[in-house]
Amino acid sequence: MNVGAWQVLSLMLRREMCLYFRRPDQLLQPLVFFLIVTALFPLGLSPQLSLLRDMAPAVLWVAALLSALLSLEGLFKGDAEDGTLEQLALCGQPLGLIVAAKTLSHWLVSGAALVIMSPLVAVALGIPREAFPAMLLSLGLGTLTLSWLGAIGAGLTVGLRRGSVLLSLIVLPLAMPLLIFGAGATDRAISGASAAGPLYFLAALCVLTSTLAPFAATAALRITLE
Amino acid sequence: MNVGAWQVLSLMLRREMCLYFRRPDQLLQPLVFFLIVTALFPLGLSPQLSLLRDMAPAVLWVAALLSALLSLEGLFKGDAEDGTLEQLALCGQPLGLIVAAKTLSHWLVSGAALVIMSPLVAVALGIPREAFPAMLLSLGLGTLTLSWLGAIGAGLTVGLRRGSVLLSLIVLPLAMPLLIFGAGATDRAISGASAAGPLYFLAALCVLTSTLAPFAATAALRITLE
Amino acid sequence: MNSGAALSLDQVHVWRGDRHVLRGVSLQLRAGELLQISGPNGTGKTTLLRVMCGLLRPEQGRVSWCGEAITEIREQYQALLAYASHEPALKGDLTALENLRFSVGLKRRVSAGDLTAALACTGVEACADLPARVLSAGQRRRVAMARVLAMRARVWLLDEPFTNLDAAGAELITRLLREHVERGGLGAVVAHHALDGLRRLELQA
Amino acid sequence: MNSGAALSLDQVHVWRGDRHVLRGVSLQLRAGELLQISGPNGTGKTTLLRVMCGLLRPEQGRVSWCGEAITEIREQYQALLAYASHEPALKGDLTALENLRFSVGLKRRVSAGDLTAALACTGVEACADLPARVLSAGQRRRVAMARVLAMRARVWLLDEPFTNLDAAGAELITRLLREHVERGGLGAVVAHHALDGLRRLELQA
Amino acid sequence: MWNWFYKLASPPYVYRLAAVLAPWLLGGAALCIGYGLVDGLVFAPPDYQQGDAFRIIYVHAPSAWLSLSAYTLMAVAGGIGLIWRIKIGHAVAAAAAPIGASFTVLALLTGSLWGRPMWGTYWAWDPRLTSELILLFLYVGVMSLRSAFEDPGRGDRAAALLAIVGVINVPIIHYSVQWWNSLHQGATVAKFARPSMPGSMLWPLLSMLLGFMLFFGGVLCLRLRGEVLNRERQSSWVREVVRAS
Ligand code: HEM
Ligand SMILES: Nc1ncnc2c1ncn2[C@@H]1O[C@H](COP(=O)(O)OP(=O)(O)OP(=O)(O)O)[C@@H](O)[C@H]1O
Ligand SMILES: Nc1ncnc2c1ncn2[C@@H]1O[C@H](COP(=O)(O)OP(=O)(O)OP(=O)(O)O)[C@@H](O)[C@H]1O
Ligand SMILES: [Mg+2]
Ligand SMILES: [Mg+2]
Repeated sequence: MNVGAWQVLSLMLRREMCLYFRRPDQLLQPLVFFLIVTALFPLGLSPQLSLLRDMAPAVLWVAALLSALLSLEGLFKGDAEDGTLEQLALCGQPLGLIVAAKTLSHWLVSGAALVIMSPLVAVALGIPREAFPAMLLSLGLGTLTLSWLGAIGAGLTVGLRRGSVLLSLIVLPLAMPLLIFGAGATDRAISGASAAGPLYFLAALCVLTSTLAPFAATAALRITLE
Repeated sequence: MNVGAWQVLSLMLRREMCLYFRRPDQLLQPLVFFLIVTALFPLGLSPQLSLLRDMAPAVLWVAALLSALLSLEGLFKGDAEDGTLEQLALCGQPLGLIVAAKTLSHWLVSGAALVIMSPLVAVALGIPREAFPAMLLSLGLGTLTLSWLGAIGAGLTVGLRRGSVLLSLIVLPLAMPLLIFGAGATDRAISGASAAGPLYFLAALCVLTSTLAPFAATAALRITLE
Repeated sequence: MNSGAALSLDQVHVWRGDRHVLRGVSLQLRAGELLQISGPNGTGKTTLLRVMCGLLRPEQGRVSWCGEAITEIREQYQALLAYASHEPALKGDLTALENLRFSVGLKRRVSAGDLTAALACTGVEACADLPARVLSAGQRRRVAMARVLAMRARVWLLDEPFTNLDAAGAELITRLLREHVERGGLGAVVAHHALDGLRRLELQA
Repeated sequence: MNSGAALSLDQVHVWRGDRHVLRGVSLQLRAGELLQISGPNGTGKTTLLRVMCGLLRPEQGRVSWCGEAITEIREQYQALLAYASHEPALKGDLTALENLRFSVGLKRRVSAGDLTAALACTGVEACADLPARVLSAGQRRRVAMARVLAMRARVWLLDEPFTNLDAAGAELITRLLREHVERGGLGAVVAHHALDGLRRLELQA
Repeated sequence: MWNWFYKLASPPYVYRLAAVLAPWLLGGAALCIGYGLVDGLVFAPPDYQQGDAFRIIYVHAPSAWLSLSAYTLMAVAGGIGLIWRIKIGHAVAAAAAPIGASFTVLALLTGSLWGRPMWGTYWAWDPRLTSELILLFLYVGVMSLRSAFEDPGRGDRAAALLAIVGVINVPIIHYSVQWWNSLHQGATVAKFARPSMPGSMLWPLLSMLLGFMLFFGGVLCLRLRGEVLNRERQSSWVREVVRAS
């Protein structure tokens, strides 16, 4: 009774979800972080609150990037530390499937959750209702791309002693286009201009990374595992 | 040949420094994070760079708070995971000394390092040279206070499953006054007004926590260790 | 080269840091043959086991399964394999049963009944629904052994499976090893005390 | 209550989750007396040891040193104590020698020579300058034992000190235990195999 | 003296005392709140500036005051439990936390509803409002810290410590309007020498305040009974209580 690719994917997805829900902190961490960063800014700005609305897209996007990035560090780390990553590597299934399942679950609990919660934050930052569709779409595409990029970084750095700094150094340069186009799309939507340009660009980036990154991440993990 | 309080302090400080320098990532993490956050903002803001200078104090302070907070999570965690925290708790020395040494070393590698590096960031954010003394002083006082507050939070949450989120939830409300006064002081210094008011307030907070927090943090650690 | 051998190592060399840990190890294992690896602490037993399961690529030499290098047929070979390392490799937040479900499930389709039976066989069915985090050291080790059992693997590579076990537990492992051999399984076991009826490879310091 | 006893436990009860793990344990230890604690896996040996060193406060009952509750004289009592847990409790990034320096140094002033001597005594002087991370399981255990030695503590509380050790290592530990008793030390050792000349406390499942 | 104190703090005694007190407190609360609502919402004259919008004060101010006093009570009770290891202190703290948090939410909600007509916005990052929000975070932190421990005893002590550390926020909230120039109203009622409010508005407000306090006491008693039963479920007197019922 062999185990097919779909079974592997679904089993791994269930495993990851189970683990995330058993450790509510891992689940909530990105969300709480996102909320906190966005709440801290107005406090720091208190004398010139009028600025808040202009910087809203930047605050929103920086907070989203950072919160996704922070949780990426743990993508393979927990498994590497307790020895279960070795067991996964030895399970006789293509490592690519396992990496893909882990990355997708990461996006579901960090990126997707963040997208769902962003309207709340957007209201607090004074982003107008009309800008929501563009904002949601750009955040969704951006965080998915970031999860894939992060998987490559996390694969390369798991087990390294200088892991987390390296991860930021590897991922952030790759993520800068996301920030520029994402904040750009939101900003245009706020000022009533068409956000289509930056959105198309984000979509293209997302498709590109979703097809290539799984292979790169698997290769990266193989290199560090050996 | 008994071991005196000073020996305990100096031994623990050397231990912590040794550990930080063996793991350059722990050492660099807060700095890199600080740099990245402050560098991301201008990118996100690209269309309206003129805003940058007005929001500089907020960006600087939020980045400083977050980077200190993130590294605080590991204050007792590493030791708890590999069993050395138990050994420290059983060493027959007052736990307060050990907590104080660990917190001070944390501040040296996160807070103090950040203060030293902040002029660089300040220049990039367009903060004028005249505002530097107030900015440096406020950052120094603020990060030290935060390290103490964080030690309480880290002590309360070490070993908990929801540790990291709880830590943010516990520390950030307590740290909000730091942000308000710190960013306030920097802002006043930038606009040429006297920053003495908020600075006095920060200094008072710093003295208050430096005297009370070691006891609270020790009590917290005892509760969770038991 | 012995063509009848299922698993064979040929002049394997491994360096760690500047230590030459494995200095030309060669060995052959046939079906029904379990090898005991022993030797003083730090002589490379764990290293050897990791080479045998393909987690570590030796600097020199070749590891092959039925004549093919295991790096060539990685997935097929590893599907036949059960490795138990020094650590029990359990997720502390999952219960013992869930730990088994998610790791054994990747090797073969398995019912909850099978898994509970494996846990019962190693004497920890009472812990099936406790998170692995709260288990005692010996209980964790028994859950890890239940995982090896439930995988129904042909090749067992066990690193000190007797660690932390009480006397009854040690006997149980001995029995399981014998049964594995009788089923035609093969593999290697690291142990410091002599095990009956096993060929022995003694590593030198 | 026996007034001559240095360390005594009196009707100690501990619950973990809803398991009543220790059900009224009482025992006395005098100078020169080392107690072996044994029993099936998961019966609370580790829990008992943690109660004895004050890491765990029992829900009921009293642990006392020379008649005083250890919670009252925590620091004095713990200064006399050496505890070795299931894990070797080493910092992977520090070398074996540094690990010892920073943990033993908190108990007493100690010279590098003393520490190297302790490492040599447990047979790992060659690893003194390797980071603990790269050591083999048995080498780590030996370093942990060297820490216990170097602390020169009166009370030893050792949790399965024979784990991962080769035959020579096991003999070494037995010798060290005997010497500790001869020096008038006391304490408790968890072990699954019978140790010569030690009073034995058998926990029931 | 101490014996008397310990008897007073013994769980079975508290359990019975709470049962006796609860109906009286809740009854008094119903009377006071009833009078306050009718007089405040129907009979009090509309404010010359704010019209009828000012009537939110009858809910807003009492719930805001209680959010502060409930926190203080929680911290003091937790401190008693932490320092003298009196278990009932922790039970009181655990019972008070959710009630206080609800009052905080109520104060925030009514405040921001009131803010809309007054300041033209539901929310502003003003010192008083921000520090009240921090109070809510603190309540949430204390409650989740307590529940994060698997061992209830440690959870109680950890939560008590955090509550004590957080008490620093209470005076900040109270004096924030004086220390910083704030959007928010300064003290209106507590200026006893010359309350800047006509009596026809003041009396219903005071009555509402008393009513909220009694209500808090009553709910606290009810919750405390539950807490005590849950905490003492192993003990013999609880088994007797259960058998008797
Ligand atoms: C979300 C928004 C608001 C929050 C969080 C809030 C919070 C508070 C708090 C914490 C208190 C109690 C202060 C103390 O006891 O020291 C209070 C009292 C009060 N609030 Fe608000 N408030 C809000 C909005 C408003 C608005 C819009 C008004 C009307 C302009 C208002 C009018 C009052 C008045 C009159 C008192 C009683 C003052 C006294 O006598 O001390 N509040 N509020
Ligand atoms: N980076 C390194 N530098 C020097 N020596 C190293 C390094 N990494 C590993 N070693 C050595 O390689 C050996 C690894 O041995 P291994 O873990 O395989 O031992 P083992 O036979 O399993 O021992 P044990 O019985 O203690 O488990 C050890 O002696 C260790 O000190
Ligand atoms: N939260 C919990 N819920 C239920 N049972 C628990 C919980 N925490 C611990 N236990 C049980 O308490 C016991 C702890 O035992 P302990 O670790 O002291 O065993 P031990 O005698 O040292 O065993 P070993 O020989 O395996 O090391 C185990 O049976 C464990 O399953
Ligand atoms: Mg080994
Ligand atoms: Mg044990």
